[in-house]
Amino acid sequence: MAAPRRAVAPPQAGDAPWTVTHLAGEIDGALRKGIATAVRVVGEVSGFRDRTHWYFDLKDEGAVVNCVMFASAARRVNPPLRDGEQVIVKGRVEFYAKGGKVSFILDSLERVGEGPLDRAFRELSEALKSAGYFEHGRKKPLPRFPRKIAVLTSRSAAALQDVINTRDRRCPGVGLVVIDVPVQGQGAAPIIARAIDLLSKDHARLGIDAAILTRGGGSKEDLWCFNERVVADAIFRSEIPLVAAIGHETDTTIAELVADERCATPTQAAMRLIPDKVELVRQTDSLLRRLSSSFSRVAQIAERNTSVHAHKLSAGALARTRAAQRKTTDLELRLERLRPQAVHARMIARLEAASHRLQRAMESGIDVDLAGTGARLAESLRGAMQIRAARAESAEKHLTAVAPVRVLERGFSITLDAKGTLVRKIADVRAGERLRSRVSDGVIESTVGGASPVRKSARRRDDAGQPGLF
Amino acid sequence: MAKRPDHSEKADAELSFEDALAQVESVIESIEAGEIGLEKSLTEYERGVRLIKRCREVLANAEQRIEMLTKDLKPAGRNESE
Amino acid sequence: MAKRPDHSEKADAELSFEDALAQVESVIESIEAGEIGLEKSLTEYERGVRLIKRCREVLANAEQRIEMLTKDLKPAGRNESE
Amino acid sequence: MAKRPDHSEKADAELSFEDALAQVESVIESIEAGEIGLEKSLTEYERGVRLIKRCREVLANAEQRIEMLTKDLKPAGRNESE
Amino acid sequence: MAKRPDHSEKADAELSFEDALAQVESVIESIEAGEIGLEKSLTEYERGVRLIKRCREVLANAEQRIEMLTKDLKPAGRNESE
Amino acid sequence: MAKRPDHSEKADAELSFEDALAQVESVIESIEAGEIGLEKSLTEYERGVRLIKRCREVLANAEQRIEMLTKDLKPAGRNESE
Amino acid sequence: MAKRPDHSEKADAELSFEDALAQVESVIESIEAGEIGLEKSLTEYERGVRLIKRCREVLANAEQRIEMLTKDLKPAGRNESE
Repeated sequence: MAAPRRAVAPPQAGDAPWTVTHLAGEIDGALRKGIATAVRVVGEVSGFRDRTHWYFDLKDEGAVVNCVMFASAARRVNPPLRDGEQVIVKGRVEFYAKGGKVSFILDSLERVGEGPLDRAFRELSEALKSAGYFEHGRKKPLPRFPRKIAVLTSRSAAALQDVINTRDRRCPGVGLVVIDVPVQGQGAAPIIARAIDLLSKDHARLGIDAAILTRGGGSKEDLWCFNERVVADAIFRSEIPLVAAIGHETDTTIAELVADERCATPTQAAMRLIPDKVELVRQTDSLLRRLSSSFSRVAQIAERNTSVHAHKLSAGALARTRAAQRKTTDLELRLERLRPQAVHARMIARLEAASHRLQRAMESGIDVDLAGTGARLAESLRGAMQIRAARAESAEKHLTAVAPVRVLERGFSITLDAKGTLVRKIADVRAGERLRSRVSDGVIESTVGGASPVRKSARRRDDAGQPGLF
Repeated sequence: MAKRPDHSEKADAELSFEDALAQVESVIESIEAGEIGLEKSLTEYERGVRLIKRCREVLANAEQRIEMLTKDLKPAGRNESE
Repeated sequence: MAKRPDHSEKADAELSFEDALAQVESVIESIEAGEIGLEKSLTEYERGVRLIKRCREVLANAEQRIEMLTKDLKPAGRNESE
Repeated sequence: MAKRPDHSEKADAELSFEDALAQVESVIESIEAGEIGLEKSLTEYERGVRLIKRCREVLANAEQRIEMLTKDLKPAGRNESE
Repeated sequence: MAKRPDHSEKADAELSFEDALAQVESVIESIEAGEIGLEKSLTEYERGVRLIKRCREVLANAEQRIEMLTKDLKPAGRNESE
Repeated sequence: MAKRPDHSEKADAELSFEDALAQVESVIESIEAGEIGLEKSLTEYERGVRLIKRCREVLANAEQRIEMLTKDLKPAGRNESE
Repeated sequence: MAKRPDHSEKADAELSFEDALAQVESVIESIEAGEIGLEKSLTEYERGVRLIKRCREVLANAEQRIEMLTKDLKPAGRNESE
């Protein structure tokens, strides 16, 4: 089968080398021609990986073959493969050029030793799977702290004791409600299903928050009631979260697949549902601490705010009065500075000036030239006197001048003594006295030599008139 | 404010442990947010304390109750006084 | 001016802590702005003091209440001395 | 002129602090303007002094009151020694 | 003429400082004009002197009063030694 | 003629200062006019002298009075030593 | 004729200065007219001389009186030495 290819190839071997792709094509062709299209191979599953498509190795004591089962084929297999399973696979061999590997592509797969129960299991599980019973999306979350947990099991089962022990250890406060159901044998499944239905209906009334469906290990036949459709349907319908732990860890039942959570053992199921009290107390304590610290922070802030406000308030009030005080003092100083002005220096000046002027006015008022007036008065009189004296003098002169002249022309003279007194008698003169005698044309001055009386007749004549003397 | 049981107090008493804890958590958050006043914070604090007490009570409940229910779920034990 | 409770005094006594503090703030502002007379600013100051005292009271009461509540809580937590 | 309380004296005694200060200011201005007579300026000066004294009184009272009220603020705050 | 208080003397005693000063000035003018007799001048002078004395008195009183009032201002102001 | 007080002498004693001075003037004029006799002139002169003496007296009194009054003006002004 | 005091001589002694002087004039005129006899003219002349003497006397007396009166003017005026 390989020879003809080799016959074709050598002539060109010397000049043009094959590409890798070409070689891969050659290998693939050789494989397709050399191995039948559908072979059945038995072996043990190893290194199983579910990557939508399934990848695993099929091995026996002497060899390992790489296997791929595409999703379309893998979907028909239920339950999924597990390492170590003996399987008989049907398929074809291919060379996977990109990976440089030979792969066995599986069309179908059957488990070695699958009896009627296995087939029934596989068929029901395939049906339920396609009905969506196993989907995670529909599974109910488990309560974090269930008040009561229903335990569906046989009251005499060791599994029940495990659950009770776990509850007592973790949180005694969580109540357990045991629902005694048969866990094996003909007719157990409907009872279990009915119990689940009733629980689902009444759990709220009963205060039950979750349920555990459990039993210990046993034969495939013993566990069979948990693979029946009624139970699966009841679990699927149930409104109460349900944890299933049936048989040993390696056993898988339909009930477990439909349940909201699957656990390996009753103890694990109990642990899964019953919180650890110590942990919860710690959590509660920490919440309490957070609570009080959060509040005391609020109170502290409030206190600080109050203090700050109190401080600001008193400071503000103080500043306000200080400002008022400053303003008052300013005004007070201004008012005080006004003080000299208040007595009005201008008024004082005016008053003093008035006082001086008044004095001066009065002084000049009495400054009358009385002396001048007196002098003028005296002068006026002196003038009047002078005029009069002059007039008297001139009158005298005139009088003297008109002394009786014609008499003198007739030879008489008038003799006057030194005093100017007319000499009439000898007694009027004394010897030695100087006389002045007026004659017609002038005055003769003479000295009295002597005087003697005349005769009686002469004296009589004298009496009759002076001329008689001359 | 403190002693008179009000609507929320009653309601709080019926909260599940989980819900109670969640309420405490939200109480803490509302206090920490600082958007409620001091008085309201105090009330909230009080409520938080009450809730925590309730939780503690639940936790402290040491009664290891195990009830039996018959298959048709008629209570078998007369001790389920709930 | 001081001892006779007036309308605002009553109203003030019913203010929440935060509102009271906010009132103090506005009192401070009005005093600092200096647009109210000295007499009025005194009255305002007085009111501010009253409000602050009220705040303090509220705080003291809160503290007392907390202490009381916390005392209630302790015994339960004594064995969880982590 | 001085001892007999007249209308304006009474009215002055009821002036607010600020109005009193304003009056002092106008008194100062009227005296400074020098257009009022000696007697009138004396009366005005006297009034100014009286008003200032009144202001001082008001201030002193205010200060005392503030001090008292401020004391009131302190004691409650003894534990807030931040 | 001098000692007997006449009508105008009484009236003069009630004149304001400014009016008194104005009267003094008119007295001066009438004396300076010289149209009144010596006796009348003297009477006027006497009146002028009396008026000036009155003015002086008023001033002295004013000063004294101001000093007193200013003293009144001081003691209260002793604590504002800014 | 000179020593005997006649009617005009009495009347003269009641003349005002200014009228007396005017009389003196007319005396001077009448004397200067020279139309009255010597004896009359003398009498007039005598009258003039008497009038002047009276004026002197009046002036002296006035001066004395002024001095007194002026003294009155000074002392009160001792502190206004501007 | 000369020594005996006659009626006219006595009357002459009482003449005023002006009348005496007027009499002297008339004496002179009568003498000048020459219509009276020597004796008569001598008598007239004599009378004229007497009258003149009287005039002189009157003048002297007047002067003396004036001097006295003028002295009266001076002493009081000693302080008006302008």
